[in-house]
Amino acid sequence: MKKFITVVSIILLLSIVRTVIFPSADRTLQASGDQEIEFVADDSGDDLLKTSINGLKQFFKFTGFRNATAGHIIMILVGILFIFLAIKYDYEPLLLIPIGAGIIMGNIPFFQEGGLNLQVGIYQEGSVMNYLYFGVMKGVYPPLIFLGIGAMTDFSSLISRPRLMLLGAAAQVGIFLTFLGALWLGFDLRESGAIGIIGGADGPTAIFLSSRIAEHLIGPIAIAAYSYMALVPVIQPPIMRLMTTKKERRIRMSPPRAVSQTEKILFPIVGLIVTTFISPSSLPLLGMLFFGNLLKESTRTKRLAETARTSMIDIVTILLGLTVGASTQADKFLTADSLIIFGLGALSFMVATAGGIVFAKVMNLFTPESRKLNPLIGAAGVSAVPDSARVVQNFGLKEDPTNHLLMHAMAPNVAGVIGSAVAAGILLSFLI
Amino acid sequence: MKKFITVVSIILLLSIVRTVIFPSADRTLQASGDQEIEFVADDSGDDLLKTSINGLKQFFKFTGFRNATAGHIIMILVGILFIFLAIKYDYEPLLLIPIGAGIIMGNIPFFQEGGLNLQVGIYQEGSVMNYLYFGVMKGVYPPLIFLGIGAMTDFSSLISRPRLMLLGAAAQVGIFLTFLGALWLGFDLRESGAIGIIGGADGPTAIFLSSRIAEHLIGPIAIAAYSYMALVPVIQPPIMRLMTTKKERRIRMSPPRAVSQTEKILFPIVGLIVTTFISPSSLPLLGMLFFGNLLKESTRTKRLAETARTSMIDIVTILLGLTVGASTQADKFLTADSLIIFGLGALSFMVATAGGIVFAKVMNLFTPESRKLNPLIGAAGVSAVPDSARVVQNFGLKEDPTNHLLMHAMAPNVAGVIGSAVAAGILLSFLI
Amino acid sequence: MKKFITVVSIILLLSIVRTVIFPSADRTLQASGDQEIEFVADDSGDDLLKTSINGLKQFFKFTGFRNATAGHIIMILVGILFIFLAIKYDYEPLLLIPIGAGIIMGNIPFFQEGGLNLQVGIYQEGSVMNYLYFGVMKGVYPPLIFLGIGAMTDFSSLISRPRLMLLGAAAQVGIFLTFLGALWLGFDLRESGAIGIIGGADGPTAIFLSSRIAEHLIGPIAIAAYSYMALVPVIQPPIMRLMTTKKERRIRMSPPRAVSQTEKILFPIVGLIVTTFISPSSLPLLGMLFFGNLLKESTRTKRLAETARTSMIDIVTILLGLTVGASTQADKFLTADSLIIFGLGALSFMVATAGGIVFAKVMNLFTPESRKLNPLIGAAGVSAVPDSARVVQNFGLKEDPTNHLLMHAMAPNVAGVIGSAVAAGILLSFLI
Amino acid sequence: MIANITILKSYLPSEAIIIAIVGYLVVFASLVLLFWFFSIIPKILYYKNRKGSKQYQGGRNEAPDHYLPGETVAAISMALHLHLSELHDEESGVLTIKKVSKTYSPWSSKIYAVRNQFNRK
Amino acid sequence: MIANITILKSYLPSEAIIIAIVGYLVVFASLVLLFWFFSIIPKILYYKNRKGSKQYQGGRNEAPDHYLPGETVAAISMALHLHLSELHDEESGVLTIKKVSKTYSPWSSKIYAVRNQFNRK
Amino acid sequence: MIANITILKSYLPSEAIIIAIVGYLVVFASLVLLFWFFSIIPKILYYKNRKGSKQYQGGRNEAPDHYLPGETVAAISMALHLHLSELHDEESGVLTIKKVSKTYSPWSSKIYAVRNQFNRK
Ligand code: NA
Ligand code: NA
Ligand code: NA
Repeated sequence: MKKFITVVSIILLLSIVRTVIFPSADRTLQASGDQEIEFVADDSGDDLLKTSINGLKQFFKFTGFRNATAGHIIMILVGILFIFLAIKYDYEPLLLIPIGAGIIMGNIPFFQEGGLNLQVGIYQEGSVMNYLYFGVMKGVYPPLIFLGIGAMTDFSSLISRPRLMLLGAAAQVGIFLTFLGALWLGFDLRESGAIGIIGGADGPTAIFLSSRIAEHLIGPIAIAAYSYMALVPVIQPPIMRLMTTKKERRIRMSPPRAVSQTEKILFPIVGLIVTTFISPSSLPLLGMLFFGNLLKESTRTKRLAETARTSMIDIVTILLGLTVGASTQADKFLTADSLIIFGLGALSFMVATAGGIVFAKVMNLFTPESRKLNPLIGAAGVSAVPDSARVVQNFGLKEDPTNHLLMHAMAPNVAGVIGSAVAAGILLSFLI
Repeated sequence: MKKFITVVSIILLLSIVRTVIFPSADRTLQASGDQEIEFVADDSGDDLLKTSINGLKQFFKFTGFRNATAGHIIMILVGILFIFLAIKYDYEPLLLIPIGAGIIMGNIPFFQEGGLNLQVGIYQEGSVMNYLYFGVMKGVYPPLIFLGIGAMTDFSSLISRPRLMLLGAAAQVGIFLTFLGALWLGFDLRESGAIGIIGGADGPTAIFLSSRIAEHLIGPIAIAAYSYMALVPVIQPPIMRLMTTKKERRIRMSPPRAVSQTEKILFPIVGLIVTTFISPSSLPLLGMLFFGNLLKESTRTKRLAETARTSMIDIVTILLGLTVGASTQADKFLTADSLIIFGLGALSFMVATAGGIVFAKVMNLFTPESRKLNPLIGAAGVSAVPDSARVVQNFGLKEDPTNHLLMHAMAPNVAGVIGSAVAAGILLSFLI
Repeated sequence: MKKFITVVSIILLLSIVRTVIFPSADRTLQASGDQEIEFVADDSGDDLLKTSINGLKQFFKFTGFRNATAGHIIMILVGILFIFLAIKYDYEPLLLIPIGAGIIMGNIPFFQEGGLNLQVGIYQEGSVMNYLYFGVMKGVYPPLIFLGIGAMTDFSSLISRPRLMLLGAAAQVGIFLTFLGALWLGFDLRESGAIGIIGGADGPTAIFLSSRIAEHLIGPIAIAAYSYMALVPVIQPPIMRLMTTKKERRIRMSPPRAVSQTEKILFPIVGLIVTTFISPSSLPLLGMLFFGNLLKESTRTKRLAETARTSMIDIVTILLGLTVGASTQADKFLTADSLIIFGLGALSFMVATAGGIVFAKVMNLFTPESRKLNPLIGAAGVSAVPDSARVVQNFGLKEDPTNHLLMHAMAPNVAGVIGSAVAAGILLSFLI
Repeated sequence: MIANITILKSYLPSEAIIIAIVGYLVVFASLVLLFWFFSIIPKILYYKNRKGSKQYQGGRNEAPDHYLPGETVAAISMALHLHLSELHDEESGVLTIKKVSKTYSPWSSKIYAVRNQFNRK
Repeated sequence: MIANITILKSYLPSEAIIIAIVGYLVVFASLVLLFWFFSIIPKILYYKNRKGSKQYQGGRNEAPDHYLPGETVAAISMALHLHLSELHDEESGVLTIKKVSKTYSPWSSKIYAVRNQFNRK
Repeated sequence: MIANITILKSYLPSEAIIIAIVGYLVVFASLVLLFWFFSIIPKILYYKNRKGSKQYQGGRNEAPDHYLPGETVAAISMALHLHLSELHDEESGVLTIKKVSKTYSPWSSKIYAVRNQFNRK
């Protein structure tokens, strides 16, 4: 009862306030006069029901039901498919789920006729998605992800047998052949460079390069890169079978040597200086990768490394995946170019796989019997860490259930990350 | 002694440097000549003490003691009150303590006469608070908070008995009646829309909507929303007593059914599509809410969900609370409008509570005896998660110490969040 | 085999696409026509090898090998030295490792002739480092670091014996004498103020002040401040020996009293209001410091305090250290000014140490025998938390292995942080 | 309601009233649609499951075996909740315990300070 | 000091000297004010407590029961501190132990790599 | 490769072909350089160690004592890996276990909801 009195008193008070402070209440009408609510044209009709229906009609104009096109529906289904694949088959769920949700969010249809900016779409200035997309467009998220990757990667497999690095270089042939292929199909030089990097099998690198030289293609390139990275277990095995003999697949490799902490600390410092002296444009990616690794290996900054590889990379992954997904807004994404990019992407993954395997076989020609490489591990040179190393391991086990290639495959696998970042830097310095 | 020599040598070295590099030392005087330090007007007096006193006077001009007004003092006391309530009574401390500290920080008086910008105040360009406030003004923080809320909310209570969702819709009547009330009191259409959303009992939604349609009212609207959310245990019980009979309050509800993981995964996907097709302008809020929930329920992205609901939401909460608090700078905040907004806010919480209860009673008219609702849970439809569900539980226990309503109240409680986000979207599309 | 067919079909499909969608393939040539790739001038020569060599030459122009200067090499060695000191001697590794890595990254030589912007360097618009450096230039990172420091600092040593605060004030004499010294050496007023703050022995404060009044000196000032903070165990002991008698160094201090939780909660609130009323310009630093401490001591917001002192401060520390390091790009950093700043910095640390000790001795003149201070703890007033308190402890133990000064030294140590932030505020209000 | 509206109309622009009515209806519409979907979805899933292997359903939903009457669980949950709300949250509970175990002497807080501050900045 | 200033004055603009003097005084002023507040606050609180229930004070401050002489605690704390500073910080201590337990073979680091990298990106 | 290039040349601008060739060479160059460095570094370190105290090396590298043949370790690591990949990752493994222990009743998920939501915003 006490509260009832409170309610009444508040109302009374407000009424007094109203008459005292705003003697003429028409401030409202004036203020609203210059706003663009037009559905009261038949206010004179004075029929509230009729006007309400007009209001509903006006409202309906804004709904997704009215503004949806076939493109929106297709893309939403694609988003659901991504989420389904990630949950059902565990294909790179940390990426496909944010991207899938982003695709759905980016394809909710909204009213944008006559240039009206409701600040909903990712390409509309002032929208929240647009602010978050900033980190993609300016290439800020990928280096931060590399920082986290550096802080979680153990490079000792590489350090213990440095010649396996070359496999990570060889597989980057996919990048350059795809670059030429894209040119041949009619893309211009910059677009072709960005499309080529799909063959690097490294999402952040692809996003970084395309944000610099072909901003309008970030969406399809990123989606293609991540899709094929998720599909590595489907794409690689047939190529591996085609390119190797049974005998080669059964080659056993000797265990690597121990690596001291001093070497582990030297690796990021030397690696940073060597690779970025050769390709300074790779600095944002490789600098961050090696810096993250230094945080990890220095043993003095464990808390920074821990944060870099947990909350920091998680936050950036969420924002990157979501906005890359949302950048596939149907009217910008569903073009012939996107389809061609997807075709080229598939080819480039195959070429890269083959390139790694062939190079391993070539290296074997110059290697004594005891140190022969199992050419399967060349396939891990595409990067797509760590999926392609896992594919190699499983494929190897099928031939010989006691021959574990996982450890050997990790070396070209991480070298592939460095290789494609160097490649991105070179393309950048030629094409920017 | 060794160090003493070092000191002396450094000084000598610096002296040499000085004469070698700056042959004429008047660089200083020139450089400082164009700076606006005026307290040396009586330098000719040559009395260092006198000039020092002038310097102190000049300094005093900048202190808070000189620039304080009654408004500043009042607001600082309000900030202390917020902190006191949060610590003493545990009223939403995660919000009230940052907001309270923000109020104090935003009301430290500083010198700003003649347009001098010391980059201290939240409304001064270039100040740190101004940069952090950006996320409020552009509506970026609220969606990030919704992401975290999605990643910590379990919607199974809703999924298991979807009809309870309607209670979350009913309680939004507070929004629309407050909208009309604000108009009637003389606010213009956009201001009224932003004030109305206080009735949604959801802080981030209120901030998001006001940042879009009534930026100048963010402060009072946010403070009102959060204050009343903290005061829900005080505001709701009298209304609940007034609107229900003893018999109604004792109604026992049957336990909900089990919910499968598949349904839990489908909920955010279907929820996202359905609600944003109806109201695309709610996308920033609801998209993030359901995306966060998908991260949680997919079971494949636990680490992302974990980060979203811990460090990510914590960081945003700190920045949001602090800057919303600081936005109450006395000269912008202490206006008649703010007082009216507080009055309207109190009313809207009461109306919303009543709306939820009445609708539950209406639903009971069409429900068989065995599935009758306890109308108290309608009060939880205002959102203010989870306080209003707790209020319902405690109130129910007073009537019947064995009747636990908490689980039942969670459903309208989370539905109320969805409902007010939809309402915000509709107001946005009509009023932007 | 199945996959081989896939490859072939994709290629065929792409070929068809090409002829259908781009009937004339010269789109490529046109598009690339306006790009600035000039190494094909002798395309007519038609010798692929020769052109390739030209390409390599062109590429070489971009490498670090071609663009390196002595300055770059020196700075990279300095970066390596920082990392070495941090790892080998554990000198402030959380700062020196990010800064060292940043110095290396900031001094990778890149091509920037003719104003070409490859978006690599920290001073090039659009580069990732430039975006991350924004938080330094605008002074946003330091307050966030203070937030984390507040959330991890226990002020009870100060609360229990408030008179020790005065030692934290006394040591700030280093700031003001360095300010005068810098002026005398020919820097202008603002530059001198920023250089003076090195004597505050507090990295974030130094960066904050210089970002406001001498942006072009952020690099050397920050590096000097952090270097000497790391070298406190080397700089302070000789001064301490010089300024105290054996008898003084053996003074035992009585244990402090217990501090209640209420006092701990009141401290940040009172501290915030008192210090910022005196010096409103210190608000960004001291407001955040005390806000963080309130989050910690309120006992209601443990999760916010936890995030502020772990992931939040870690993320900011990584970004701050890295970009401050990178701001030492050789051509901007290696100047006579930087050298003088380093000289002045060393002096200011010595003066500050002496100032604290002398003031402790002065206080002893007015103190009864039983409450005499050990003047060594005055040295901890420079801040450099907690290293200088540790130095005091170790130095004290050498004189008397049972006399533990650590707890007593913590009080002037944290007071020194407050003192230098106040000093920064005052300089800011006079010099902005 | 209608009466209300008539009174208000003299003061309020009719577009505002329409916004309010349409808005409220649409909020309902969206939650009704969700209600409708989630009334149907379990039926579809259940139908699918019935057609599929019985074991699958069992795997998903072991509830029947360990079923506890809702009232009992509610009581348990309430007890839990009261217990938890006393501690504010799990985390702060842990921290409180730590804190208590540390305040055994006037000096203790400084030990804590030292431990914390040695990691500082 | 005064002599110093006289010497400096020939080189320095007097506003700079005033800034330095005023600045130093104000730094003192702010910490003196804080000192003064926190000399008074415990008296107020103690007065209030003495008037209030004796039990309250007890609850707040169990120190007397478990009181340890400051010297003892200082020694304990120093031991703790030296122990901790050897491990750098708690966390890194834990990680060091983990690392040691992992380097039992030339391959071990790669096991770690695998475990880490399978969560990658 | 040369044949390929000839065919492509009719369609492709020669600068593109050069970019591709130079690019690929440079990627190799950078990894060859790294390879070369890390072939040499262990020799330098080993040389230094041999000249230094024997104990130092022992301290760094206890491997010989606990040496396990690589094959064995690989098998162990694979078992570990398969085990881990089943659980997705350590963390999610933990959470899965928690989840299972919580779904004993139709109500359980809501207990979880309550616990989580009481900390909300
Ligand atoms: Na790669
Ligand atoms: Na609501
Ligand atoms: Na200081």
